[in-house]
Amino acid sequence: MVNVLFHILIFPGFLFAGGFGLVAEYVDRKLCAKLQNRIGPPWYQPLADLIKLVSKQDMVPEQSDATVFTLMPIIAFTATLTAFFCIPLWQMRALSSFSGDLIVVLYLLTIPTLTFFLGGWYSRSVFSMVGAARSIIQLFAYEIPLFLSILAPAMLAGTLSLSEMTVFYSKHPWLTMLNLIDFAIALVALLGKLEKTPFDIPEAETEIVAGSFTEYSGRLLAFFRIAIDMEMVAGASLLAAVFMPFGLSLGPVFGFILYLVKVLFVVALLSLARTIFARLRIDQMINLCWKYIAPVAFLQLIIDLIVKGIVAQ
Amino acid sequence: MSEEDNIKQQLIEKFGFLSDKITIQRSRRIFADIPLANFSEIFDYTVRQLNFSILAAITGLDEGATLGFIYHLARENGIVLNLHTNAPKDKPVIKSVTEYFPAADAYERELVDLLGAQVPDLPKSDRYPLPDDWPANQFPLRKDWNVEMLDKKEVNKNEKI
Amino acid sequence: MRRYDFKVPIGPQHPALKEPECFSLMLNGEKIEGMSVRLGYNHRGIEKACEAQTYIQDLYLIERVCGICSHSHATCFAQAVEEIAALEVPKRALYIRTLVAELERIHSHLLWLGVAGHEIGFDTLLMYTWRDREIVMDILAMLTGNRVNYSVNTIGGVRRDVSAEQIPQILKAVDSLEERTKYYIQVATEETTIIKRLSGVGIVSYDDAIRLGTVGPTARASGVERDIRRDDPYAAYGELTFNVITDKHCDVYGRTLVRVGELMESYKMIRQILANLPDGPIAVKAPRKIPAGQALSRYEAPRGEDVHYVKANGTDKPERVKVRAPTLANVQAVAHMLKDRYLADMPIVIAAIDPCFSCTDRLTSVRTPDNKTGNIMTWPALHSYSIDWYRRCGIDFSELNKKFRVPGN
Amino acid sequence: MIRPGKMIIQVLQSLFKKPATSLYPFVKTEMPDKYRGKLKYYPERCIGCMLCMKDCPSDAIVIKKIGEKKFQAEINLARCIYCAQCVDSCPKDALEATKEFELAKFDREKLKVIFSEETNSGSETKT
Repeated sequence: MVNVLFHILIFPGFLFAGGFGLVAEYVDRKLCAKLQNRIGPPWYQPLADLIKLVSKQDMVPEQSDATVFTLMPIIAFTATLTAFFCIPLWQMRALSSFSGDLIVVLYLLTIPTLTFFLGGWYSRSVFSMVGAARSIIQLFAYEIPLFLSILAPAMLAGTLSLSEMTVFYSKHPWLTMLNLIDFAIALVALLGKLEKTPFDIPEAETEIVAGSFTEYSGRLLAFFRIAIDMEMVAGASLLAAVFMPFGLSLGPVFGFILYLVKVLFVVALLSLARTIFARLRIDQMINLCWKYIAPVAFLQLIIDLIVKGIVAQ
Repeated sequence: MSEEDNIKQQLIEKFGFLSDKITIQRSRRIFADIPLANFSEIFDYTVRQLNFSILAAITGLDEGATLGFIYHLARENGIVLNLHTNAPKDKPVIKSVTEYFPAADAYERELVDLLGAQVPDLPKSDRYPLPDDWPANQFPLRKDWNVEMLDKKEVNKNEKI
Repeated sequence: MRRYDFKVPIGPQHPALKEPECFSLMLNGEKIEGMSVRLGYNHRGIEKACEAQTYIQDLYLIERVCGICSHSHATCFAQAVEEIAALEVPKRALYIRTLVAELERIHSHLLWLGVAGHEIGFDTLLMYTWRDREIVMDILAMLTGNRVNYSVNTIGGVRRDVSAEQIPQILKAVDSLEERTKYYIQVATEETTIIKRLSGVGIVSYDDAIRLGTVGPTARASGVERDIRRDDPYAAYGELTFNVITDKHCDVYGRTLVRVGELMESYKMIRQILANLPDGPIAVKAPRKIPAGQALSRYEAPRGEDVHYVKANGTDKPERVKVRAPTLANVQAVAHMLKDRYLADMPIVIAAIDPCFSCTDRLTSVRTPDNKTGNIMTWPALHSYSIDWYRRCGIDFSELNKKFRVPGN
Repeated sequence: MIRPGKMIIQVLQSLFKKPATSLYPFVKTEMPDKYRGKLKYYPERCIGCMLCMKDCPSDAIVIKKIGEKKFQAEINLARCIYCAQCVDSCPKDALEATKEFELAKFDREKLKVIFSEETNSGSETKT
């Protein structure tokens, strides 16, 4: 019982995931500022923002569906937290590992987007509704490439369990080199999932104010914010587990540091992408995903199939 | 003969009654005073025949008994013809020039809102530039208007501060 | 009007707009089916206020019509008054006016480039251009004292001279700005995501540009070769050689190219001005009472043609001052540009005319010389008013008030 | 060549550059020499011609006669638009624009500054 509480509240639960989420947000913001030749925020800024939001009044719009409106941030938060239990962080095995947990992680990471949609839609504000519609359209665009890019390495490893995948790639480290294209695709899809420039279309500030989050304030917004931060870390951890499965037997201290470095490396790549591109339009984003990225992901799948055949012999 | 003189000559040839109404203030600036009755034909002639293809602005003036309107027409090469006309204050009706310049819409709405001119053939639309709850028959650019008229009648009516 | 699903109010408060105006978009999904524009939120009564003040006072009021093109409006007004008073402005003054005008154009266009970057979600471009804009802002501050409201004009000349030591500093700044501008031209013409967002958006054909009466870079990007600096030369422009930049793209991309092209021309012009800066006085004494007369003054502001009409009646106060700012001519083309486009194009299309709504609406500040009827409330009055308002709503704060005294200041 | 990520080189170079922004309230910036900030008044030079009052676009300055050839100036910093026209209008250089610009106060009344001879030349008393 104590063990379960420890896992939920401290590691890899609320405290670790939330804290690391804030650290990742700080790294993202500070790096972005540095890349843009600014000073950037001090280290406590994400935490200060969160405390400010928590201390503010919750406002529920009169016309909104109050139940859905208040429930959605909590669901988003819970879903991302749950995903942490299934991703191997610094060991070979995740906390809860079973055959097919890869699919579970991918679906758990889809839930926040659905909550953005529902929360925005039931806010009943024009900006929220446009933002909600955009986030669901965007979901259809990036989800297929993301699934394909994660499934190809899984197929090569011949398993749908993340933990077994890392075991496989630890044995065949050279095979990870094969998945570099998939890593790039997964990064692009992750940008779409986290709604960051160039794919921050659902919350494009200059067009629709804040998209789904326009009507959110106070604690509810704080839940969404921390959920997005945690989603960033969870997504980066997933990428680290699938595409960088090395150094997993270094022991708790070095292994943990290596894990942090891997995740922050992915976060740094995301913030670099944020600074060098302009925001695309939603039609351009769909074109990009379906015309270029999805076919390349299929190509990688075929390559992996062929390689698997060779390895099996 | 300079181009400005040429334009003056052409205008006088076509409309004889303008002979002493046109002055050339400096190079590229011609001022003409035209009667309201002949406004349409003179305007049509200057735009269509004399190639004054740019409407720079329309200025409204309060001239005491009359309201004055100056149409600042410009040619591509920088010559500006200022057509001044006026209408009596009790019936300040002018013709819209949006037929020639669709952009004149905003300038004419300014005349309507700020000076109380009447432009019957202006298409219906939101008012510009005054707020929607601006009291009727208050024309801020008229000389007899001042802020007190607005304060006493409209703004302070609901509650005392 | 066609069928629409949403009506999205863009403004009076919206992140895409830096000033309050209202654009109502009728949306069918993401597509814009129709739109209506409501202007006038910034009406401050400047034209009326000008009639109650002397010419010298008006100069500073007119300067505050707009923050970014403050020099444009002040120069345009001063030119009109000087024409009525038949003042011979010294040549050096005209050159300094032109110098500040071109520096202002550089700062305005760099500002625009940054805003355009921000509107398409490219914040790095915003940060970089605004960083480089500081170079020209520093030069303006050095020349005139302040960064935005330069107040360099006076009736009959200018107030601040350019010293010999300042000239090499300006040239150095222009060199570094030119290098940066070349880089931005490269970025704008070679970065895929920028081109994707800008080209084919907000199209106004050559004929439409003329019909809708667009001015400035908006018109020039549609191939309309109009530039007051060349067509109706004022200040020292008659003695400078420069090209009028036009473009055939007719879209936002073309407007970007025109503006960066104009930046390069401005650098050229500043070098010419500084090389040929005449000696002599910088102002002539202007009479307080301006003789009766009227004048129309035109000026190519960074955003397009600025028109001022001044009528004098022989006193020290003008009879009528009329200001036609460039945005008023351009804003009516926005509805045309947005027809059948997407919601996502709205910010950049509105930004592409470089709107300055404080210029466009000029008139409802309640200002009286003795400040008797002004609606300014002091802090205690506002405080007691708010308590009163809540009490009428049935909420009494007096108990709380005893606990938390509002500080005296 | 048209390609995505055109700015990447300069963006990465920025990592090793000094930031262009500054921590303003902690790091002060120097104003240029010609800056038009808060006004300064020299009562001993004033001849009471009131030209500054006449030309002020916002009625921010009031010159009062307080004795034989003695004047005091009341400057309302809230009304002042810092155009420094009064400095130009003054025939005796009794007014000067300083570089001081951080003038915000919580109380409107504190923005009224009175300069007079009793309080030393050019200094101020706050009402």
